[in-house]
Amino acid sequence: MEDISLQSRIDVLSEQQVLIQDSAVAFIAQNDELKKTRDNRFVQPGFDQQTWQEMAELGWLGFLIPEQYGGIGLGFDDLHTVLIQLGKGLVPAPFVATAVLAASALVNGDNEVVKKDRLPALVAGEWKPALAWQEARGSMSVKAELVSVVDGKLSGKKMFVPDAGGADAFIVSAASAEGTELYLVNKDAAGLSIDYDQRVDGGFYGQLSFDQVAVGDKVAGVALAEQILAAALDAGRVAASAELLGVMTRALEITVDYTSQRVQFDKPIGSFQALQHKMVDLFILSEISRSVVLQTIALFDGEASAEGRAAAASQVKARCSDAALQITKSAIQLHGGIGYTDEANIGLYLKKAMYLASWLGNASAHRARYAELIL
Amino acid sequence: MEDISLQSRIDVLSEQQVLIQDSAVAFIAQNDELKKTRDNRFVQPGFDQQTWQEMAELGWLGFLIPEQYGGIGLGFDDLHTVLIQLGKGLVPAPFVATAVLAASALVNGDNEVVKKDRLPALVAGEWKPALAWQEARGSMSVKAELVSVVDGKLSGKKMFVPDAGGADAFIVSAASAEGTELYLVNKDAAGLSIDYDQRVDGGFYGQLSFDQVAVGDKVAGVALAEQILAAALDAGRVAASAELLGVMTRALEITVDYTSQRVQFDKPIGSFQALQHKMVDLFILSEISRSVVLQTIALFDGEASAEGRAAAASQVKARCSDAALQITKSAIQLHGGIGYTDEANIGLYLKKAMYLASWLGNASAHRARYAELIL
Amino acid sequence: MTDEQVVNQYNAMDDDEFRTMVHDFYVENYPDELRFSPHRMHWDEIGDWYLTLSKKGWLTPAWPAEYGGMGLDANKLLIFMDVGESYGVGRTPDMGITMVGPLLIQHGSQEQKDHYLPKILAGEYIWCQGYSEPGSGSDLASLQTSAVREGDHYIVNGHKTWTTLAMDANMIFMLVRTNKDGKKQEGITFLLVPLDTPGITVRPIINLGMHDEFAEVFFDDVKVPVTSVVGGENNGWTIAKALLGHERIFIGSPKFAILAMSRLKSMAKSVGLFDDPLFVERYTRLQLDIEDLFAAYKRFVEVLKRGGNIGAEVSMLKIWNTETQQRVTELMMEAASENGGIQDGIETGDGLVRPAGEVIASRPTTIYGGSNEVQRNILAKAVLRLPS
Amino acid sequence: MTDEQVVNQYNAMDDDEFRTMVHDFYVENYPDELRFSPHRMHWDEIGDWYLTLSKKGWLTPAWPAEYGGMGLDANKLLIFMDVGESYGVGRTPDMGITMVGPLLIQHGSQEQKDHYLPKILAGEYIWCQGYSEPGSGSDLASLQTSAVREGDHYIVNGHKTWTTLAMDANMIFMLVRTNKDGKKQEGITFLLVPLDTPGITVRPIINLGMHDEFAEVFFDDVKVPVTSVVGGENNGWTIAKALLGHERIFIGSPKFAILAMSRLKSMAKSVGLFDDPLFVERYTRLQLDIEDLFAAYKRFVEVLKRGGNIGAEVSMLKIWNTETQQRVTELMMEAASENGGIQDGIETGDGLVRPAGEVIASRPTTIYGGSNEVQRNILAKAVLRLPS
Repeated sequence: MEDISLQSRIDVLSEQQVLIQDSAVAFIAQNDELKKTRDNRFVQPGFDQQTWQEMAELGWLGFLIPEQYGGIGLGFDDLHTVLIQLGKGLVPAPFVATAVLAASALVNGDNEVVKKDRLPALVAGEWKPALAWQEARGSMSVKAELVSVVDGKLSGKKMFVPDAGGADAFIVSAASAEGTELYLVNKDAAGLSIDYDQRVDGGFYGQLSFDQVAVGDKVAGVALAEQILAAALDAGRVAASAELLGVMTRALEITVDYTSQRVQFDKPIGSFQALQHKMVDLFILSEISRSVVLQTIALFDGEASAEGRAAAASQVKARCSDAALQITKSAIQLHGGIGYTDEANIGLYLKKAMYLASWLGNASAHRARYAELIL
Repeated sequence: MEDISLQSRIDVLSEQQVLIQDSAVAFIAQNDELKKTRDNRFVQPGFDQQTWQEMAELGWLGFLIPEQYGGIGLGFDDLHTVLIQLGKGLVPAPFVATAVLAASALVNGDNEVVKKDRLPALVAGEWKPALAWQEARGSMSVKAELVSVVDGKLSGKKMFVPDAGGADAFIVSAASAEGTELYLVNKDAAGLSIDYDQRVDGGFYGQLSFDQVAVGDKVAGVALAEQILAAALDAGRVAASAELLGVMTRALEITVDYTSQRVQFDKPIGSFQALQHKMVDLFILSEISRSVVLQTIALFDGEASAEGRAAAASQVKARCSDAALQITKSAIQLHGGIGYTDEANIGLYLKKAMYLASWLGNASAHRARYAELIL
Repeated sequence: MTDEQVVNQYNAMDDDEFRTMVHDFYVENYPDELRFSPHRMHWDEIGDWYLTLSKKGWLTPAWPAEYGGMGLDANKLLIFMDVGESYGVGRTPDMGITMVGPLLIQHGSQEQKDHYLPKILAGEYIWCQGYSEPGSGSDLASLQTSAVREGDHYIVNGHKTWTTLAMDANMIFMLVRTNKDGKKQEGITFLLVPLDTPGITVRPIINLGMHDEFAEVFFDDVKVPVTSVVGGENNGWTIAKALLGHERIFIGSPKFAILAMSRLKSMAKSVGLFDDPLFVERYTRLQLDIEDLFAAYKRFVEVLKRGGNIGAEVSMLKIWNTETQQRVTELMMEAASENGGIQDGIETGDGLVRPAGEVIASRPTTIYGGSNEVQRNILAKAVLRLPS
Repeated sequence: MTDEQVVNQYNAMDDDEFRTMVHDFYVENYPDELRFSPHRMHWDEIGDWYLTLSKKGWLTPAWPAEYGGMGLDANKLLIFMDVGESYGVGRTPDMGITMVGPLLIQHGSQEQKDHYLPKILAGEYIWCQGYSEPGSGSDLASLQTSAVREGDHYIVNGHKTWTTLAMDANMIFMLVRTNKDGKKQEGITFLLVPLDTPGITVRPIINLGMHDEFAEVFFDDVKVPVTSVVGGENNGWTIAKALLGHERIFIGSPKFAILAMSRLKSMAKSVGLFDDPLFVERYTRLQLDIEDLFAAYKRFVEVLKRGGNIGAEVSMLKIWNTETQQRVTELMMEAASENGGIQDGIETGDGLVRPAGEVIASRPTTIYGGSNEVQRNILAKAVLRLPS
């Protein structure tokens, strides 16, 4: 499939970025017919353990983890090239959930013992934590309210924990008498039960119910917990945006390709001006999105304030969520009837976009948050 | 210019409607090159006295006035065919302001002496009243607050009185100790001064300042004044919508005509699919608008409640304001450079749409009002 | 009573009385669990209801009474449909009712009428439509499935697709190519074929909503008697276009948009969205898009009530209707936050609302029945008369 | 100091220091009453400022120092432009500066450089552009104005239009047809012509904003020496396309949208619109459209900073920029209620805002410089490589 993005025309990648991108391109080529994506749909845990191991071997799980904890300590600058490819390849793996969200929360915590003990296992792909923070649909609050911790016992519910079925442990935010704290809880802890919501892309969200569950290690106390959560979530939003960029880019490539081949009225339908202009508008959306992703990762790799990061994360998540939905929906339309079949791959891109766009705050929510932060 | 509306394809007009429409078509044919429209632009009073007399002779000024007061007492059913043509022809005349808004307020008043005395003069084109009700930009309130009447003297300001320069008298809403009342005030009354805002279409709004102005006849007391105003304004909104329908319909006709003739890249530009689809979307907007206008005039000629009328008036004004702006703006774009010259007539349609769309509540305001009434 | 008397009875009824009668029948007889089905139902789900309607004589409201229909006038027909939609009555495998029947009544031979119409009314023949092919979607006239005459039979070979509910049907009405020379529209023939004829294979297609609503139908040397032709050899395109007339007003009805809006309203009420001014604004905008469409729809219906014909201009309803429906589902998804990405729905006082499912289910409405792009081409040419 | 030293000085300056220097100069020298002019100003309004810049040596920030320019690098050039836009500095009749100068530096003969460049720098030659014709807008290459060789001269006949500020110019650079055979792009020549040459008539065109910003220019047997050709006979199309490169990034700068947004913000503050959640939502959406455009713009600017070339893909900036600007003005109009229909403006703490005027003034941005429809054709072909 031809790369129609402007990357090769106007961007300059570092040698290291090229190397990482090449390995990511080779990696998703294994899933070229999206066989892995299809095989893991609607089947717990919704992703591919073998793929996870391969990603660990490529070192990707340690991108955001400092070397002292077994990671490679690179920035979004390098990571985003992988995320884009994961989006393009619809790779079924809880990469953002584990290697970004959970990793970020752990790295920024102040429990050195936990970090020394657990992070190397995460990097090696042997241990998958997931962040359990959300307490209501549509909420972006990092203040724990509905899950409380009293005498070392957790009670309450967490929602929308992605790929919980494959997680080994959860990092749970809980309200103590002093405020929000973060604890590790093993998946098999007594009193913890999990219900699953099937996602449209074939994966699962977990709903965690805590009934007097004994907490494990403390990841962060009240002094840090909320700011750690906020930073992790914003990093996750940027990562999800980069993945969405990959989703929309490939969806557009597939569509340009298809309309260039598909003949109706004795001409390839991609030669009809109305369809061309439509695809141009989608292309512009994708490149606007790419520009914001590039700007945002630079900001996240730099010294911006927490508030600056929050605004930037909302900016990029709003744009990429909107653009990915618009592009994948239009891609179905441009495919015609075949686009509405499960056999055609293009529908899988729509569904991945629907999941990622609505996770961690959708476009409307992030525009509202941006307005609150900036206006 | 070919009629591309669906009227001849799917609607059935009564014999009377056909007669009235034919006379309106003949009437605006006199203004075919829009010479009258151009001659009256930016020159007080912004319209054409001779045209007004001709309209009076055709009986149009008495459409909404019962026979006992010299009118012909027909309904919107007949009137709207005239309004559409006035919009198509960009006829410079305060038809809606005088023959709908002011006429409606007077007819519904309870001062028989005023009605017997003044309405025949209005019908004859000899006397032009205008309704002075609005006290703030964007307001749709019929409760007078900023203009008060104390001991028979008016004080305060009214805004956005259309074509005030050509009016002979004003029907002014004023707050007495008991509530809102309606009074006649002659234009030359001592203490009344008028400032003018030039409208984009070349007409004028008046801003009326009352400094201890002695009131003339009372048109309605507190028992009736607000409901009379509300009814008059809603009738005015429907009438303005029908005029907007004429504006958008002709703008689209001109554009279809132009793009069918204009050759670029060796083909008429109207043959390019992207432009065709654009014009189809504009056409749909115009026919959706026409459908709502037809539905609304039937409702206004019937027995609907005041609240039902208000909702219907907001529905039609919201649609026609939006559609007229969208169509006339796109018409400029479809004309290319020539569309941005004052010489081309298409720009006059945009400007008329801008005036009518923003008068008596624009689309946003009416959607909000509709929501309040219906949800 | 004679058939005509029954007809007179329905059409003579007061509108409200008629509405109540229909509604009461639905309440008594339509299974609760099938109300507002999110997918097109199969025979094993909706077949009983088909037979219930058949028994009641309400299967074919638009057919003339002389052929066993209810013979409703346009006004009563609208009420009949409206009540069904409001109550959430599911669509039956109705191609025999809405398409084959009216077609045969107009173009069929006496033998064809005598044979097929009673079997449709009895629920004995269930039909599917064999028009589209993998290479012929928007450009339907380019279809390639061939029928070669051999004595009293045609030998049919080819591949149809997007055949709705073919797995539930036992009959197919189809377009085949009987002449490869000349204008492509002029070599097409309309055939009626039993699906159990040797050489026919049906393969279900799973759609984006993960339902097997469509199928492919393969024809491998299928022997079809020449008596199966409707309207004469090589006249199939004319016949198919005549059928379009029946479909047009159906496809222009705002019901899809209205249905989606009622789901959105249920969700909004239960989740408390009407307290959010931004939601209210978007909701109102869509509500007005639908109200205004309804005004346009009624204008077209007036034509039918007068006994007039509706032409290409009705495409405007399809475009507005389907695109509004999609916008409604998109607002539903956006307002549902994370639930916009999951299969399951939000429980409301008025049943489950599935935002993601609605977004997906609304996709094909802008594609089928002539994609909205093709509809715009038609309007540009036939109504605006723009140059080509 | 030598020219190069001055250049080194500017480019070596700290960004903030440079920004302050430029800003201070504007504050001291740019007339207050000309800030944020709603229309393109004529020479009698903005001419003095042109000469002030000329005297300061700041007229031609992008020209190399060896030709008398400021020789700013891409980064400093952006700051220079940004400061001007933020302060509301009006555009001068700058066609000589932005188009003719760079063109001559690249393609002109030594004699042409020696003759024209100093006169541009001195404000002696003011230029206008003679490209479009009544029959050649989007399809520029179809131009018909002819230049027929007679000895050492061409005899030029024809009719140019959309010639911005021709009434203020004394020179025109233009495209003429010198060969009617073969591909239409291949018979075009680029000429430099004094407007006082006998046979030239300028007729102002009143635009929708009621300003005489454009003009038509008529050529009636106008005698032009062959030395006026730039780049050789029949090479005009190549030359014009090279110029496009200079124009492209200019037209892609988000300045129009940013300027419109700042007017909207002033109005919103003064009228209290930020208390309305619906307004805030629309405002935020537009603000993000602009922020995101700015991110894209900077990505393109990086290319220039690296010394790279920008190709057809830059059309995306023009499309997004101009259509966003129009949406901003439309929100301005809608939020202004009745003021959306009057000429005059709303007084804000930050000057008059004219919603209706802004709506009208933003119309041509999607038309000129290649309409947005043409830009989309270009992107479809050159970037997406869709079939034709």
